[in-house]
Amino acid sequence: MAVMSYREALNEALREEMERDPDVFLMGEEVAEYDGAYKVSKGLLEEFGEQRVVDSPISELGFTGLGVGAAMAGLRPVIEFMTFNFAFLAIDQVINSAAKMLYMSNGQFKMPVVFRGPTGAALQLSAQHSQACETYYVHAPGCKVVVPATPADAKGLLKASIRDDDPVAFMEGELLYNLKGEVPEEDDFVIPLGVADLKREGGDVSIITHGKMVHIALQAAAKLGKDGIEADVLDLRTLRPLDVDAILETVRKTNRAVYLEEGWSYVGVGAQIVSIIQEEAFDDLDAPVLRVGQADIPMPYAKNLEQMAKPNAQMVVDACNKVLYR
Amino acid sequence: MAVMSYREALNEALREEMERDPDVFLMGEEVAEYDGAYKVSKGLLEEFGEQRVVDSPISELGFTGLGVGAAMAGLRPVIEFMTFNFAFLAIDQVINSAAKMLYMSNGQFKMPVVFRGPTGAALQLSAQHSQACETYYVHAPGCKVVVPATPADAKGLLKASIRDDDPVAFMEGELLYNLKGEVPEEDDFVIPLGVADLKREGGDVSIITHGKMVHIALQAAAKLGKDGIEADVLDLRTLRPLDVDAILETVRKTNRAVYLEEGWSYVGVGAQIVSIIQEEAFDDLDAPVLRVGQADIPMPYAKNLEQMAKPNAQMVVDACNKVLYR
Amino acid sequence: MADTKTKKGKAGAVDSAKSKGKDAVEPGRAENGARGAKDPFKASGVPPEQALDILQDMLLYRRFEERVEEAYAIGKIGGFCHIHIGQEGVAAGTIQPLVEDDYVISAYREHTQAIAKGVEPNAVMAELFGRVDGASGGKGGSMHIFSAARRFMGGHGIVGGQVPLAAGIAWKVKYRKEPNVVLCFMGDAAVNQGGFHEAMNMAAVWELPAIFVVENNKYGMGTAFDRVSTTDMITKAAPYGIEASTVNGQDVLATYAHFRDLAEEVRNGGGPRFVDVKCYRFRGHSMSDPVSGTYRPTEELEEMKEGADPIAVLRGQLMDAGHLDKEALEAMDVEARRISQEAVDFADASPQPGPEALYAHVWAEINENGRLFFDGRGQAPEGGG
Amino acid sequence: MADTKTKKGKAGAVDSAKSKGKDAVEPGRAENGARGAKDPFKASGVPPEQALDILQDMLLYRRFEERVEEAYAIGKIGGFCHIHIGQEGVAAGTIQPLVEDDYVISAYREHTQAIAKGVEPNAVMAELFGRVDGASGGKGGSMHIFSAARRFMGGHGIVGGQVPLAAGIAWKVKYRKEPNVVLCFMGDAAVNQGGFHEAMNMAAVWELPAIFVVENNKYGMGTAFDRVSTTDMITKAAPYGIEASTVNGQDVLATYAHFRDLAEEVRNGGGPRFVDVKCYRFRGHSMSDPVSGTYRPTEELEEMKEGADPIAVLRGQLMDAGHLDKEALEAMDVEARRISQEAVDFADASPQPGPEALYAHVWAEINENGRLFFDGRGQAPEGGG
Ligand SMILES: Cc1ncc(C[n+]2csc(CCOP(=O)(O)OP(=O)(O)O)c2C)c(N)n1
Ligand SMILES: Cc1ncc(C[n+]2csc(CCOP(=O)(O)OP(=O)(O)O)c2C)c(N)n1
Ligand SMILES: [Mg+2]
Ligand SMILES: [Mg+2]
Repeated sequence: MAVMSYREALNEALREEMERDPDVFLMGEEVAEYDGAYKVSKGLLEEFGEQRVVDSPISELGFTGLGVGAAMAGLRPVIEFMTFNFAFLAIDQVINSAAKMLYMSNGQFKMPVVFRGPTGAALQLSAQHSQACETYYVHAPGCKVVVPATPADAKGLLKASIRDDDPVAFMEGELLYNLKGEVPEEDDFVIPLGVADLKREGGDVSIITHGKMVHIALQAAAKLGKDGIEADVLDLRTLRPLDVDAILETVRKTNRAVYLEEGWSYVGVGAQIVSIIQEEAFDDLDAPVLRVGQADIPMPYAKNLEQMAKPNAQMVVDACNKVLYR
Repeated sequence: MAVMSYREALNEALREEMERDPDVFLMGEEVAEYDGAYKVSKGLLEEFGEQRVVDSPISELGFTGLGVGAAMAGLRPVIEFMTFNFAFLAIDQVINSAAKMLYMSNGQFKMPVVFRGPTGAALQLSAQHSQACETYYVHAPGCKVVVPATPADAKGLLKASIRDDDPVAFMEGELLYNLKGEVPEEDDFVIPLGVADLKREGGDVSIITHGKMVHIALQAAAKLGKDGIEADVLDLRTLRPLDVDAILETVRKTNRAVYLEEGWSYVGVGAQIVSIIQEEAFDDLDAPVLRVGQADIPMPYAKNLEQMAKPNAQMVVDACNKVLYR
Repeated sequence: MADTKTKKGKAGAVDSAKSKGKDAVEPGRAENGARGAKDPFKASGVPPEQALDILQDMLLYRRFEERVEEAYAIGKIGGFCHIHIGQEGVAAGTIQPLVEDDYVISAYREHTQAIAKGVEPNAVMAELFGRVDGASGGKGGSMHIFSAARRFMGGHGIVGGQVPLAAGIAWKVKYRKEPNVVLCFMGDAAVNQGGFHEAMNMAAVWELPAIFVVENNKYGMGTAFDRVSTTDMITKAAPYGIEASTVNGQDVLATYAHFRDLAEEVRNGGGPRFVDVKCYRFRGHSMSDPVSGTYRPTEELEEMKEGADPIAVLRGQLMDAGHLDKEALEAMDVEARRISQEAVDFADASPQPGPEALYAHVWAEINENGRLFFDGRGQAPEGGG
Repeated sequence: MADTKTKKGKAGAVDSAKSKGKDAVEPGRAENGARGAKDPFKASGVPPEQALDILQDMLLYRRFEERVEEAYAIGKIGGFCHIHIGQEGVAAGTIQPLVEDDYVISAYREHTQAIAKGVEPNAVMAELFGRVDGASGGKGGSMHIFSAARRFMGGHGIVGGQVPLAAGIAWKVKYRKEPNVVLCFMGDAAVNQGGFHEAMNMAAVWELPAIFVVENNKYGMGTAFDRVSTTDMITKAAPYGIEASTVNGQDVLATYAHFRDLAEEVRNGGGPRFVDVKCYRFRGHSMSDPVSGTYRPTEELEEMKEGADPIAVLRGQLMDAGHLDKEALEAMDVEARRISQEAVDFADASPQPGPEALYAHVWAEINENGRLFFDGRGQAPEGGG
């Protein structure tokens, strides 16, 4: 095991896949000369040259569409959004072109393109720069969604996403880039899409979550542990495909669940997980499944307000206590 | 009561509000000289002139932003999307500008703008023209969502939406425009946002739905009725604000519910309604809440495939039978 | 115009429009068409034998679309359906100069373009009928005709949406150092889409081998171009320094010559091109749109049909020069009708897609793990979920 | 250039760039600046007394931003923070010619523009500190400064996003037949956004009273404009026939004169304008960005700071002509520092927003019926749900 940051893990994944397959190229704002706004692509320009590591104009709709066209024609583009907040400008090409192309063409045009970048809030970036965007990408069939929480997952899942023949929205966390963790040193470390990861084994209650919230969930579990409550923490890792078996397994064990998500709960990913649980494990539930997410407001700038708006470990603890009727 | 079509009802609402308030104007593709792609704005150019009924270029992002700017400055724009399928190009201005403006500015800039047009599938329009788009607009706080199913609701709710000081996504149904129904002839017929409507009173099972699916739900209820099962059909009418009381009331009465929606169920509106029900009426539920929606695929063109992909009354009947354990 | 040259002095090419409202090229005016030229075949460099082939093709496009209209009228075709009648010169004149491995991508008015690129009329008609033997297996319909084999890249329904895709396809051509060009069609209304501008800029910056072709039929649905633009079409390329030119699309020989030259330049690394092809549609925007009398005067339509029918123009050129007589023309038309009828028969005989098609090709990869389909109908093929 | 005129012969205005890579206007070159002019006050029509006021304002902008940097360094300000140092001439030269009821809208590098439009420095600083007395109550932060009272319409964070909004504000001015203009700032990178083009087209078609101002500091983050455009800035207006011009933003008198004339023209129904204001930022893109040495050479920066500091240019002009001496300058600087310090003190003293602010102003209308908030926290004010 090597210890490296989430950023380095992504960088390694890109480098390895670009070495393996000459059809893989990276395009986005500041990815080349600047090494990426968050330095994820550090050194890649030097290694692979400017045909494969490409600085784009600030034209999200345009370069997303370019990626889709290049994928139609047989390349494997990795399109970086500086953040997914800016990808609202490009979402037409993701939903209407990328996600529908294979179907409309009756299987003639595969769409092996990865759209990647950070989603969700960092620190005090205010309303237009702090939105968790998962809902917008999971809803439509045709697009896979990957949300890694750790360096190992970042590396293994990015490699899998680049190799996948479907479009993948690969959603990172701005606040995760510096996070360090162990990453297997295997020659070709790939984590298949669709496998959730039980990040902590408890048994009294299930905290199900994804992305950077995994770390909040672990904090909450630790808090609960001090109180004698042992929580399962299930990290979904990919939102499409979704590891429904793992969800049902933990719920059938604990009979109580809380979904933690970074963004808004209203028509959020959590709502879908709740629906699946109550539909497929109705009789196993001893309490309603609760959800914890961002306050249902645009993200405020002021430090104190931002803290109030974001979900935190205590809120998860409270929700767990509630489903435990404590 | 006057009998008129959904199209005429919308037209009347626009006309009355434009007469009432000189700040209201209508802008969109083909709304003026062409009377609207679906003739909703018929005659308005003649009556109100070209400053108030405005043909735009095919620039969805641009004219949506123009509407937002005009609303900031004090006008009350009604922006027509020829269909919401094309509004993916404009969604950045809806989510990042319109929905967040009041909050970012600490209440300084109200956003009395209505974005309206048809959502969902018509007949054989294929993948890029047949998407139900509700999820994309309800998720983010700051934007209200209205989904009228009948001529009366169309009129009363559009008038309320135009008068509302928040941005409203007003989502119509292409297949509803010709639907006739009774509309009260009151001088100023306004239906407040946030009030669901029990379109049929049953008592054995609750079919909850919105938009054009109301009519499928009524068909299903009629079928069930022949079988001795009496269904409540609750039409939400607005998805934000949401009439939670009405949802809980019908569920507490029947103890069984099915959500019917036109679009994809995965992270759809129904998932949210299910979550609310199981959270707030857990002990009242005798069965899991089931959802019926479009097949989880892009909409195919072929007539027979399209029929298979769309939700229908029989599917609702089957789901009701299932929650009734029949 | 700063970095924008117009093609001058080449056969068939004409001066760009100079200022608003004064188009130098009015489709159908004899003085601009090759018909007016002493010898249009010499002027265009298209020998009469080839011109006869082009006429045969255009006749097919016309007859094919007429059959489409008929089939639509009796409900065999559904949805939105946009007919190309009147604009056959554009399909023939721009696509036929290409080589087989060149790419074409278009919007939703693309039936005849697909045929021009080599897609079987049978497969196009079957697609419109929503049948398994359709180019897109019946799943795409009129607006989404695809053929990977013919490098016909669709058939796209969001106005302007195909333009960035074209840049991406051209990116691949350049990336792999292939000797091909990408022809991207769009309507005149598409230039008001931001995505068009973003794609043009990228094509210029990266010198992509793409030809952006505006099929300028003067109207976007019911909106005359002049009502949504204060300048001529040709100015739209100015911010990108992309060489822009104008050609009369109703004059197929001029159009052919122009695109033959352009394709050659682009293929040889000349970078992208922008072409304003003046043309005119003889039908309504789609099947539900009035042909004329509302947003465009009936006289305008009649004048164009009279003087600027691309088939009539070429037919006249061939007859004037003694390369075609009435009998030969009749034989060609019989052939066009035969192929069109065959396409209808083929489409009619082709079965509807079976239920197994419903969930096929949503995903290229059904991952071993996890669930991909969530409609609870239990029919979908699944991974380990 | 077809429909694009450039302003010639007017005080301070200069020829547009003629072709790629050869900018006629290089900020800081003496021959283009009014400093080189015999009498810059006469040439610009700005009397020395007014020039002194402008200098005072620019000094304030400079000192204010320096205090912002300090506060950021010690964590009093968070998030993304984009400093305007080096570009003060643009804020002063473009906004001060406006009248009170004119509108200004901008992107995220807008602190000094807000001040120029009349927003209290105290309110701007308090906003950056995230305090209740901030222009946006602490909810917006550096990128979202708003003032309805001053008609400063933000403060927007999506590159190019404010441009269509400007068209909408201008729409309202025209709709209500008001005698006002809308000044819309954007960076040089924003012209590659499709929304810019869509808005420019609409402004042209509807002759909206908007001035689109590119603060052309040559870089969008780390990307030099030349790397993402093959043409000069001024060509970007060509497709819309919008009158375009270029001015040296480091020369505030020239800029002032230029915008005074433009605002007058637009106010009198002249339709929209597009202005390429050449300028240069003396800091990194944002607080986390290196100032130089990576994407731009340190010599370039030093040369600009040396020869094209807008404050130094005006100071020199005033001193050369004997309207300013060292002592008076010192007094002005003391004043600028005083106001800036006061702003910091004010911001420091202002309380953080209370918890009641959290759910305020999400909705303008809390409808009587139904639920609007869904976070299950139970703190939100509710309707009848
Ligand atoms: C983004 C988007 N907006 C609106 C539409 C509806 N629409 C389809 S075709 C069309 C007109 C396009 O005109 P033009 O580009 O000139 O092409 P033509 O139909 O003349 O070939 C419109 C408005 C759409 N399909 N996509
Ligand atoms: C749509 C969008 N894409 C990317 C970003 C990230 N970003 C913020 S500022 C910026 C550079 C903009 O440069 P320019 O327009 O020249 O303005 P300047 O910063 O030089 O004032 C980028 C890429 C963003 N905010 N919005
Ligand atoms: Mg057209
Ligand atoms: Mg810049």
